[in-house]
Amino acid sequence: MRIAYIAVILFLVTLGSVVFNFTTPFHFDAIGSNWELIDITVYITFIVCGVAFVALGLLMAWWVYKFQYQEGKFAEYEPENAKLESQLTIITTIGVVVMLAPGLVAWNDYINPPSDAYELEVYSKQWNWMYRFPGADGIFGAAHNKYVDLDNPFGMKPGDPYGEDDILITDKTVKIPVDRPVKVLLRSQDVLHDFWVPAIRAKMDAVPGMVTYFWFEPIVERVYEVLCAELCGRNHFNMRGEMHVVSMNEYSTWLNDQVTWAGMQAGAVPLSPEAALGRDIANDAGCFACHSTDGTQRDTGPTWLDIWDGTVELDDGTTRVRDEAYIVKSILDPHAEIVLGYTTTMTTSELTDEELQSILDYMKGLKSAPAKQETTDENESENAEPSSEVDSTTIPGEDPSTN
Amino acid sequence: MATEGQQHPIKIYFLIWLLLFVLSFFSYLVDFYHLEGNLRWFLIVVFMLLKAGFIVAIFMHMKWERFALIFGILTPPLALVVLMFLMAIESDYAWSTRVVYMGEDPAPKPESPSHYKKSEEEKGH
Amino acid sequence: MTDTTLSTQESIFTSTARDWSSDMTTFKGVPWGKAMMWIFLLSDTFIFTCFLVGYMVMRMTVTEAWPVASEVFALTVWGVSVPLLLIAIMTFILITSSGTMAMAVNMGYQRRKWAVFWLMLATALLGASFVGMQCYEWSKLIIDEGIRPWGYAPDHDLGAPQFGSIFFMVTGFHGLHVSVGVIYLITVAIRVVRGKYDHTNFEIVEITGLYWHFVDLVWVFIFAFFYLW
Amino acid sequence: MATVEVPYQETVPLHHPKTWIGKYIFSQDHKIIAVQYGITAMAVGLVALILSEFMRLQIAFPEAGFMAFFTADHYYQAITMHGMIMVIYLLTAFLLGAFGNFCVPLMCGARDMVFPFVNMLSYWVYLLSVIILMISYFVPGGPTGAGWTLYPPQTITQGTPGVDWGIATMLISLAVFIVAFTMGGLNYITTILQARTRGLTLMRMPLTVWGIFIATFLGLIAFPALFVSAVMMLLDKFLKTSFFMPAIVSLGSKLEYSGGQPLLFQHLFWFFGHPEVYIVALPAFGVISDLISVHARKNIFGYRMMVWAIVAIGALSLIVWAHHMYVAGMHPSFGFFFATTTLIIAVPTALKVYNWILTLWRANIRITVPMLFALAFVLTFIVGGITGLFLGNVIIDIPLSDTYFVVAHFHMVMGVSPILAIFGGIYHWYPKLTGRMLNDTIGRIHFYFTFIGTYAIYFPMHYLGFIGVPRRYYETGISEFYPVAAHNLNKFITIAALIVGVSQILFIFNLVHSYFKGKKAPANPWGANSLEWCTPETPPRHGNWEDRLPTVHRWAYDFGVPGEEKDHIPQTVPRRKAS
Repeated sequence: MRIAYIAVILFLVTLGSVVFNFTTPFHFDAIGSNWELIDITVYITFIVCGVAFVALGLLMAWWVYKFQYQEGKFAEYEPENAKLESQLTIITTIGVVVMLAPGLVAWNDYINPPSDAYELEVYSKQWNWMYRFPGADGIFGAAHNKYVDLDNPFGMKPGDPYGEDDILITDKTVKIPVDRPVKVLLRSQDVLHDFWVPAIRAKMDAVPGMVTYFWFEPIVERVYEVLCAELCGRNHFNMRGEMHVVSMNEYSTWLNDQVTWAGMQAGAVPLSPEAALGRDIANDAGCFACHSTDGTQRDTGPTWLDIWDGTVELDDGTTRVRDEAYIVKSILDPHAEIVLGYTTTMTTSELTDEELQSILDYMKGLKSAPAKQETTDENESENAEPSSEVDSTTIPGEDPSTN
Repeated sequence: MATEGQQHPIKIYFLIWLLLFVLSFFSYLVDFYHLEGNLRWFLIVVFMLLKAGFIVAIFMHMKWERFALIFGILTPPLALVVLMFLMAIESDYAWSTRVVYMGEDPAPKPESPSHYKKSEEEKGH
Repeated sequence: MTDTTLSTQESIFTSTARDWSSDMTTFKGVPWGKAMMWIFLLSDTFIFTCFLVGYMVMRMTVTEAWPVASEVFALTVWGVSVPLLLIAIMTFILITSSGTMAMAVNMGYQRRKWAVFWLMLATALLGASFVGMQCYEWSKLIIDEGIRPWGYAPDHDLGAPQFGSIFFMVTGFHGLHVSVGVIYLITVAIRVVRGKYDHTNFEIVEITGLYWHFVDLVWVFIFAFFYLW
Repeated sequence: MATVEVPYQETVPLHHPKTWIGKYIFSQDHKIIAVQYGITAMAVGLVALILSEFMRLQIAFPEAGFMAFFTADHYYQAITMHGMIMVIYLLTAFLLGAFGNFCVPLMCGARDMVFPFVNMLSYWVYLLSVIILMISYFVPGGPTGAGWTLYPPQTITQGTPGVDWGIATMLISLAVFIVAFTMGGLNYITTILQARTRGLTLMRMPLTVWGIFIATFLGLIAFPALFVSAVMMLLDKFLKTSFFMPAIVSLGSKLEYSGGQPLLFQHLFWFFGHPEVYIVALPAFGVISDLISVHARKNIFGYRMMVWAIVAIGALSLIVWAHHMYVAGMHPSFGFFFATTTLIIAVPTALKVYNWILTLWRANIRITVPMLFALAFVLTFIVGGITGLFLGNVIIDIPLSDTYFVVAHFHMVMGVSPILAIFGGIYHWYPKLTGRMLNDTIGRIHFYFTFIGTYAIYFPMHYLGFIGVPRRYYETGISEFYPVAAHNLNKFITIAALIVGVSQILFIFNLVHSYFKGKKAPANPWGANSLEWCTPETPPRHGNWEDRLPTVHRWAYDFGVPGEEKDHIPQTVPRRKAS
């Protein structure tokens, strides 16, 4: 009898898959939130499915080996076997119920945030994250994309009393307290995004034109990387953020330093006409999708703050003085010289000389410390007036006196 | 292939023809008399379904087809009923998030068409 | 060989089970073209229903006001604004054309070719006049009312921009069906009198009729949802 | 009123074409149209294969000099085109266009499709849609890079490659494809329902025809949703309507949209998209059922159960669509409904797998090349189906969606499995189609490279999803979720993908070489029962049968019937009189 190589291969593939499963280092990393129920459901599914996989794979290999062709032999003639088929149906149904039941229980938890959860809004745009806390009153002011402009990055509805004390964070980093359930509300300025921290397990898309949500309770103090999990354009892979799960004290201190919407409005200083024009042109050209102007480090492109000074290290190892010639060249031919640590997805800009000059005027004005008066609205903490609202900010929805 | 065709007394076509006119006229009257609310929607849907039913059953001869065909044609659209039902639920949900979080007006007043305004102005003169 | 005696005593369940479990044909006595047209119409039903579901979602999600249909579609006759007059006329025309089509089918099975020809031609003419009136309605909406596919002309804002979008899209798609139907009707009518179908039982007239009645059927829904709702 | 039914095709003469062009180019013969569909689909599939190799190289060697030309735009355009080509223009077109055209009339004992002219038109319109799709690469801005799901608003806003023209060619090509599919699909369905031969009841049809039947039916009622969403998106793009577009600030500029609902597109897309999965899977199920039964020399186990499973899967597939949207932000309660319907669909699917394996029990298995592909299909389908149970269960989908787990899952269940079925089908029917056998040795080498290679690509890839490597990342960098070990695994996967890609040359060589130099094939080389092996000539000529259409007396799976001389009894052999 010829050896049926395929039987051996099927056997080895089945066995190899099991071995790989147990030896691979690639499994869920340590959970950082309350969603053990997800891990448990995955575990149950692994067991049910794993048993089925091994049983079916080995059975197939064995039977292919055992019932090989022999001239003149007839196969067993058995068109159907109602009893066996109904037994298999029942067994499969039981397996499905075992997997589905915990899943549905967990889903019921997932869509019903606990009543003591505080709210955090994640506002996403191409290609970075911004955050908003409801402030002292614990209620978000209404916000809509139609109100968004350079001085109102969150699109806060003008005149909404609930919005004045909302805390706006334009930095990519957010801090949240450990062991407190948080209901994350998601809004998007442009396209679909998805706020995702692998160790938290939970995620949800941000959809423009509506508000979506999910909730979790972080249980480990640690810095997490935030990813965008829904394709959102050519810089999707660079859309990262940071989520720091910290102690309650650290969180309160940090939050007190953040600017409120009222503070942001008060702190906005008008630019010179040339610089303002340059800012509008740069905005229309989409520059701010990748470059910050307040010193925030983004993976998509270098910040424009203090770009007019000093030197820069390029990815070919050389060092370059950042003079006007360098910046003009970088705008007109972005692929020529690339700053170390970045991949360029920048498209070649078609700007007139006047437009280019306006942008350069604007960039020249972006200086950090001495030129504080000229920094834009996107600069948060320095311009924040330490109003009483900010001082009284604690965990939203919680009485400050209990803290 | 053996085909007997669909031969039926002409009388029934005239009857249905007439009925369609009458039902269309009724649904027009619903609008003409400005019936509002549930009664309006109920009447519109009833007249619509009656008309659709007559067209399919008599004009398209489905009444006289064998049930094998009727069954084959009328069951798949049930999937559309599921789609429609779920989309209605979800649209309401999306609308509510717009009202709650985005500060949209839950009950905006529709504006009158411009020509309507013009004719009113003319009356005023 | 299967004997397809059709017994009248059979319940519809028995007969259906027999039909589906028989050999050669499942739809007994149904010509290929008719079966194909029915299945095509089923597919087309899904297209139109998806459009209508889109309309429902738009209407339920937008927060801007939805214009009042009976005012937008009113026709001013001798200085009096009559709501939905044009639409009423269009509806009556389409129903009339359905009636003439049904007659044509009947004449077809009686093999009266010239009667079929004239009735189908009448149907096609009624269909063409329907399309003509729809063009008039569109031009009125675009020129007089300032409604655009993307919203409204300046100073004509009536609320939700989707009103015009979905209206033009769905009625346009329906109008396309009517136009195709008119061409189809005329082609078949000419081929009938030329004797192309003499060897058949004139099922082609019924098949054409199925398509035409379906177009009428869609209009019933459009009439209810777009103009009355 | 007793009438004796006669197959209609027997009563009308068939017009044979006189010219070479009429016979082979603008042919109305279903077998030629099948070949045309097959060659076009394979050609466009090669484009998709090359794109996938570029993507794999980029993922594994992002720093390498030879990948420097491959920008993020190229990457996103490649994922979009690869996905769309594979799902629509290769798998759907091949399984329904090629196998559907070839198998349906032959297995139903018909002379041809009911409307051969419409059938021919279907192919040429399909070719047009492929050409429009390929034009994407030559328009300014290149093809769209929105991902094959084409989710708005991203699809038609700046910030996505190919937003100017690529998206238009893509959507128009899809609409044209749907027209082509409708013309073909109406033909398949009408042929199966109304043009079967004497004695061929639905419950005697081979499972291949059942799979094609239900899949085509699903296509006819699912593609309309895609058509509608494509039309609406084209209007959004070019007429600035706001169906899917709410108020948006795109890269700093306010767009003139307001009030649209992006989720509507997702629902319409998946209302098409989930049945589409079964449009691809059901014909593959059917082909595999036939291959296993024929080459195991044993009747398919539980034929009736198999048929009802296909019907049940088809019906259920219309109400499970939103399991692709668990994290899309839809109405939260939908999770309960769709998770339940999705896991219910697992029951008939699992039964099919059991029945394939139970068919092997006490069989008389010939390890031929088609059988190798069939066995491999069952294993890859088990893996793909089981991972589907993970993703279908709403809460498990939350951490796993948009990761490499999803990529691995759908490639296993919808990429590898149907393609193995296609290969198996080609090795099985090639002798009937051309009259020559494919080379057995090359076939076996091709099989082992393809099966083991693809398994090595996609099985480990699931585990990248567990650690959180997101899909559709042009470059990951060294990150918390992306350790060095994962990077090495990616390199391994890429090398496996390259080997699999290159080994397909063997297959193409085999097809071409055997057409001219292959061994002459007997009329029924595998000893199969279904009607296509009973044609009077091999390859069957135009019209397939002699003056009289064949008469069917039994199902297609009479293998190893006790007390018979041969181990298979073709469907045309009369039953013995009951004693």
